[in-house]
Formats: sequence, C-alpha cells, structure tokens
Amino acid sequence: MTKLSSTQIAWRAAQDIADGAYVNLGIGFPEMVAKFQPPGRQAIFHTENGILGFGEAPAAGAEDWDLINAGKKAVTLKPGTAFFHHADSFAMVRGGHLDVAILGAYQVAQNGDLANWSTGPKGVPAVGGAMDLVHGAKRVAVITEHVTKDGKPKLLDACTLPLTGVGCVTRVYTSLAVVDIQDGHFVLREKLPQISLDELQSLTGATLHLDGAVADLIVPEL
Amino acid sequence: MTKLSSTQIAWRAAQDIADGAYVNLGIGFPEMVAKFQPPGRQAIFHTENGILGFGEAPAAGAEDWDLINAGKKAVTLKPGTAFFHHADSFAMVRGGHLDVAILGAYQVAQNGDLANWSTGPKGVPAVGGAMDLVHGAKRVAVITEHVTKDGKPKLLDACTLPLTGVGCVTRVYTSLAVVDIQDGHFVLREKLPQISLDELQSLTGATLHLDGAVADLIVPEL
Amino acid sequence: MDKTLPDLAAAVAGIEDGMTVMIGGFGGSGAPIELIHALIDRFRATGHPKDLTVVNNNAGNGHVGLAALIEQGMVRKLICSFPRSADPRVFTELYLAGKIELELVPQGTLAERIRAGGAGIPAFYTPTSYGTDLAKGKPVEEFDGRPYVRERWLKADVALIKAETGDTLGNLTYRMAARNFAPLMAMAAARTVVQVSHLVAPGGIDPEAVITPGIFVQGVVEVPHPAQEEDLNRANAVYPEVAQ
Amino acid sequence: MDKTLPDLAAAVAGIEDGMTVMIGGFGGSGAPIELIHALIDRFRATGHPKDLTVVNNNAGNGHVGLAALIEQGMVRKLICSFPRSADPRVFTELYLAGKIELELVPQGTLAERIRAGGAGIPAFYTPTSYGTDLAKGKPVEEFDGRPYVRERWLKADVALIKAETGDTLGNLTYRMAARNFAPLMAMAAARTVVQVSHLVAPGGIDPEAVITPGIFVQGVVEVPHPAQEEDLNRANAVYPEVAQ
Repeated sequence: MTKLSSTQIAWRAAQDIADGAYVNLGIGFPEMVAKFQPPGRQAIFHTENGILGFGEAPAAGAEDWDLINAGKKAVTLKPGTAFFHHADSFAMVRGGHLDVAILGAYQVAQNGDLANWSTGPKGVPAVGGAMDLVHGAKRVAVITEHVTKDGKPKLLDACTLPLTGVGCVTRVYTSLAVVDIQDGHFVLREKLPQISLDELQSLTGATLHLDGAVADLIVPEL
Repeated sequence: MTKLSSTQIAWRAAQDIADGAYVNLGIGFPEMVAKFQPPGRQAIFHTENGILGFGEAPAAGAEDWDLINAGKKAVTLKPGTAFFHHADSFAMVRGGHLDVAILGAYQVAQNGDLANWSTGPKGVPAVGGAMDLVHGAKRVAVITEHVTKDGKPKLLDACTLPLTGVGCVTRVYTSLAVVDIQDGHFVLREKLPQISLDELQSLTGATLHLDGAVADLIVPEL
Repeated sequence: MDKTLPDLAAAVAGIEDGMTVMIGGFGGSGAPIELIHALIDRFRATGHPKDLTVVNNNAGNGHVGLAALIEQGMVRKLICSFPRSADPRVFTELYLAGKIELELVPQGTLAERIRAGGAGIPAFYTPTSYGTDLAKGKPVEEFDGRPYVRERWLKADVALIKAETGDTLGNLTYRMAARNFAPLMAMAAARTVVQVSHLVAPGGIDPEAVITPGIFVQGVVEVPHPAQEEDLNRANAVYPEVAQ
Repeated sequence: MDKTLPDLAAAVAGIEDGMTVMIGGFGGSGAPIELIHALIDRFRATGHPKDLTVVNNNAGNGHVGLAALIEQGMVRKLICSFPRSADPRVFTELYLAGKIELELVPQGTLAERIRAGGAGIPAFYTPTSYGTDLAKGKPVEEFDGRPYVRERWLKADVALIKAETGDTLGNLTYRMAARNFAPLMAMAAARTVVQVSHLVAPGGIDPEAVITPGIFVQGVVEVPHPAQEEDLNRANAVYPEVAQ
C-alpha cells in the first residue's frame, strides 16, 4: 500500500511549525522533524534535560556527552543556546511556554487521549517526560504510522492501552493522512491522493468527520 | 534601670552563632548582630533579596544600589558570594537550609508564638519575609527590649497582636535576660546580675521557669 | 525571531486597562524605571492604561518609578509583601484614603506564587502564614503532622523587568541583587518585556550564564545606563518633572 | 567552614543502610561515576550500605555507575522516570525477577517533587499524569475548571552529584546539560556531597555564575578528569573490573 515513510511524516509535521516557535520533539522518530524546517523558518528546540536552542547532531567522534538531548543523542551548541536545570526545564513544559510538542503514539483517541508510554503490565514501564509534555505545550501533535505493524488502527474511538494524557492531542500526522481532533471527533484535513476516503476510514478506528474540503497530502520524495 | 543596649543584645545573640552557620538577620536592629561574630568564627549571611555570603556595608559614597540587603542598605561582595533569584532565596528559607534567623519582636509568647509585623488594623500593613523565616530556619531567635517603651511586658502568656508565626521562637535575647522557650514555657537561662529574679518576673508577662542554674548575663561595654 | 523592540513606547504598547502587570525589582534594585516611565507617558498622552493590578515586592519610594505610576492613579490594586520604603507617602495616602487596594502576601509566598504561575503549578502548600491573619480563608492541610496553608499561583498579562545583558532571542543575565523577582515574573507573564542595559546578538551570552532563557521573554528594548531608583530619590526626582 | 573532603572514601562515608540517596545525572551526563564507584568499594569492603532507595532519572546503563550499584544488590528501590537505556539489562533482570522495587514518576513531576523537597513545599498540584495509571490513589482537585493531581515532595538523606567547578564553601557550576537534576537534588538532601572537576578557593567563581549556592552543599571532593559514563560503556567497561 502507498504510504508515507517516517521521514515524510516528519517532513509534513515540520511544515506546520512557525518561525521562532519553541518546540519539543519526542525521543526517537519525532526527533526527525527538526531536519525539515521550511526555508526561512527557524524553530527553537527544547530538550527536557535542560537545553534550549541547541543545534543538530555533531559529526561522529565529535560528540560531547555532556551535550545531549532527551534521547541521549549528542547535539551541538548554536548562538543563543541556554542551559538550565530540570525544574526550570519542566516549568517551560508545564507552564505552557512551548508552542508545540510532537510525540509518537501507540494509540490516539478521537477525544484527544494519547497512549504512548506503556504497552501494558508486562516488561519495564518507562514514562520520561511524555506525561508532562502532553499537558504543557500549547499544541500537542502526534506523528505515527496510520496502523500498527499488524494492520490494526492506531486512531481509535477510545484508547485501550494505558493513557499518557487525557484530551491532549489536537493534530495527528500519519502515514496516510492529517487528522485534527475537534470537539471529540477526528476531522480529516488531508489524505494521500492515492487512497480513497472509504479505504482510509476502514483503516481508522473511529469516524473520520469532514469539515470542508480534504486536501491532498503531498510530500516530496525524501 | 540597668539594662543592655541594643548593641549589647546583638552582641549576646552573636555569641550563639557557630562558625560556618547560615544566618538571616531581620531588617533593622537584628542586622547589628553581624558586627559581633566571635573571633575565629565566620557566619555566612543570607538576605531575602538573593545574596548569600555578602560582606559588611561599604564606605559612604561607595554604594552600589544593585548590591543591597533586605533592609535596602548597601552591602559588599566577599569571596564566595552567590546571587540567586527570589524563589531560590526562599527555598533556602522555607526548605530549612538556614541555621539561624534572628528577628525583632513586638511580642513573644511562652508557646513560641511571635508577633512582629503588625500593630493592628490601623496604618499600612507590611510583612516582608518574616512569616517565611519563622517557619524556615532551623533555629528562630528573637532580640528585643524586655519591655515596651511604656514598660509593658513583651514576653507574654499569649500574644495580643497579630501573629507572624505559631510556636516558632526557641530563644529570646532581651535587654535583661536570655530566655528559652521549651514545651510551652519560658525557661530563664541568663539574667543581668543587677536584677533580681522577682524583679525580672514582674517585667515578664508569663512565668519564668527555671531549669538548672541561671547564669549571669555578662556583656562587654560596647 | 528577533525580539528587539524599537523603543520604550513600543515596549509598553500592549498594556491595556485592567491588566495585571508584574514589575521587577526589590526596592530600587532591578526596578525598570524607564519602562515604568514610558507607561506613565502613554497614560498621560492617552488616558490608558488604568485600573492596573500591579505585582511588586514593594509599593514604590518617593515620586519616581512605581511610586509615580501609583501617583498618576493608574493602579487599582497592588499585590506586594512590603508597602514601606524610605518615602512611601504616595501609596500610604491613597491606601489610607481607600483609593487603592492592597493584597499583602508574605515575600516567600509571593515569590513562590509567581514561580508557580510560570511553572504551571496551580496551587501549593507552604508553612508560611499558618495561624496568622494572612492565612484567613485559605485551606489548611496537615502533611507529616505539620499544618500548611494552600496558596494559588499568580500570573500576569505583562511583566516589565530590567536585565543587564539580553540577546535578541530574549536570553538574559542580571546584575547582582537586581535579579530578585525578575526571572520569576518573566515566567509568569503572558508577555514579558525587558529593558536591557546591553543588547547583544545570539551567542553574545555564555549559555552557562543565561539566567532567564529566551522562551520566557517576548520583547527586549535596549536602555543603556538605566536610572537607579535610589539615585533618583536621593536627588529628590519627581516623574514626570513638574512644569516650571 | 571549609567543606572540602580529603578523598572519595570520606565523601561516601556517611551513607547508611536503608537511606534514600539521590544521584545526579540524566543518562551519563552528570553521573557522578567516581562517587558511585567509591560507594560500591565501601559496600564490597564492609557489606554496607545496602537496602538503598535511589532517586535518579534513569536506572543505569551497562555495568558501571548506577547500573553497577544496582548490580551489586545495594539498591532496594528505584525512583525514576525512565528505566531504559542502551543497555538496561542489570535493572531489567532484577525488576522482572521481583528483586528491586520501582516507583515510576513522570520526569517533570520527579524534578518538581525534588525541588519541592528542597524548597519546603510538602505538596503541589500538577496537570501531569491526570487520568493515567500513574495518578492512581492520588488526590485530584479542580482549579479554574481544570483537574490537577496532588504530588508530594521528595527528600533524601544524601545526594551524590557531579559539578564542574566548586569552591570550598560549596558554591557550584555545572558543565552544559550535565546540570540536569543536580541543583535540585542538592537542595533536597540533608547531606549533599559533590565531586567537582575543579576545586577553587572562595572567590574563584563569579558570584553571578554560581548555579548551586554553597548553602545546599555539605561536602566537596575534587575528582579531576572524571569518567564519562557514555565513554565507559562504549569501551564495555565493568565496575568493579572482573579479576583475571
């Protein structure tokens, strides 16, 4: 089936980030969003472990392991970088100072509930900063495959996995579509032109509402 | 009547401050305590407005008005001074990190209640950091005249003025005596040799208990 | 992304009637005199803003800065810990005449309430003020056998603060004890406007030395050689100067 | 008044069985490897301390530092936000075998609980974790129409942290993102012991640059050129080294 690559989902999410926005990118896949800032725009990236305005990854071998992001990957300094401790870092998060947080997801529900930290009681649970981010940033967006590896919907009427936050997500960028969450509903904004509405609906665990035209989700080869 | 001067009360209070103690001195009269550190001891002074380890007053004309204490008097830098903001400053206070706070008083009760911020509903009320200090420092001591200007006791069975804090004071240095507060009682530790116990009791608004010998309160001419 | 403002008038342009305005400073140290005077200029030219709620540790001194703002009749309510100073006449007279409201808050509670506003903490417990008149009407709860008073966060529409060096992204350093409430107010206001003595390009401040990261700052205006409130008062200054 | 400790053994001497120990660091950045290894040395020599409750953001990586402390069986309970790493085997195996307790705390709540412990705030409200499994059993209250979870302060008997430069009064600076939890833990522990890469006399740190004022520090030990956990793990280091 035609679908966007992770890189392409990240690219699409990056297009909605304004110049000068303060942005936190979840560890792993969401970190990729930083690579695709549109020309002329420069977001300022925040990482939970106390850096604002850091730069991209250093060359291999040039890492300084005191200069890392929340995913423990090495980053670099940029003019205007600031360091601070963890309580100040989460004051930025919890206090509503971030413009956007972009996170991964196991499941997103049509009321904005997010499940992205635990796949259930087995294994070792780990939460990190996700539960803080979902209630802090002015806009919480998710980037995700539209369905799980075994084809099950990740956009659901209600999450079945343990929640990260309640009613917190407002936009989902998937491998097939861009979906807003409004008033307890999924509202379809964009979809791949190659996929029909019916097909998209069949891969989605709750009704996709329409509110005006659905745009084509056009993403460059990357 | 024979009594200690304010300077002498401050001197006596200073004798109980250990080397290396972190100390906050209330604005006004208590600031004098800093002048009488015993030889070989060096306390580290804290001021609410964000300085730790400051030095004494500068010469007239050499003031820097960004370098002041809580009483808005100019102070100086010393090796090891640190600056911080008001929330960190009161984290030091409220978090129990100060060893001693020495405050003035309108009234002190035998249960340790302190009244030192308001003389009643008339006028403009002002509290500053006093209510924080009384519940923060490990030891809260008061320095005060033993009686008011018109001869009324300041050490009472219960405060009649609005409280600054409940059960917070553990030692009172007065112009006549040193009195501890223990288990809801005043316990007399030292008194001027020139004054009799009966006379002292008559100037005190609650029973002065004895717990062992009462030492002579001997203070140098200053 | 450049947060530089062209002048003081632009810096105070967004402040409207009825807003809550936090003003940095402890007495004169850290008082953003030029921003306050620019706000007075605007009020004298336009009649706005008025009915302000002002948050500051004090209530002004003499006839400049915060005292002048109060003297102009722009302030409906003051939230502070210590409305006394060498010359507190302006506030005192209005207060005793019932023409200005006062919310008296213990200094550490004031600082923590502002920080809480900036940190997204709607309420917290403190031992401060327990059993006193200033705790009246506030919930009390015991933790580990000790009673504590519940206090609410404090936020503002605008913060006006003074910093020493600022870059165009809003990263700030302060000068000695002029720091006091400013970093907290920067966090707690929807819009924080800063007068900096030195404006530099990004990279002009050591990342380790930043006290207020730029995320808490919305506008920066350079005011070289700012007035020190204490110096003005020792010179018996009045703002605005009385016409001869 | 000199808080300098003669060596690492003296630095970890006061830590007893059953104590709560906060350990600085976010992953390897800021991890006080030499202090942790000194504590392991003491345990191997004396059988103490054990049954520790450790507070850290993570649960160790590989077989050095915190992971080694856990591997020695010295830790009864871990309070952390993210017990995963490149090589989390040590913790994972003990946890799945039921041999170590875990209190999982959202990272921002962990930071704020530690700060609250240091700042004398016994409890505060946060939106974080509302409606999730991690809020179970915690009081919930609405403020301004939004639900919040009440969280308690977190304190420790001892904090072990790493700083860049320290003076003999305990004033500290940190190095880049190695700062993370250390300034908070220094506030929240009854006894804070710091390994500093550079020990200087009072006056050797600019008063504006002090991140942790000395009032929060009880002991300082100089460890020049400290090991970086990440480097140790990339070299597959194990502590203590296995005897050949």
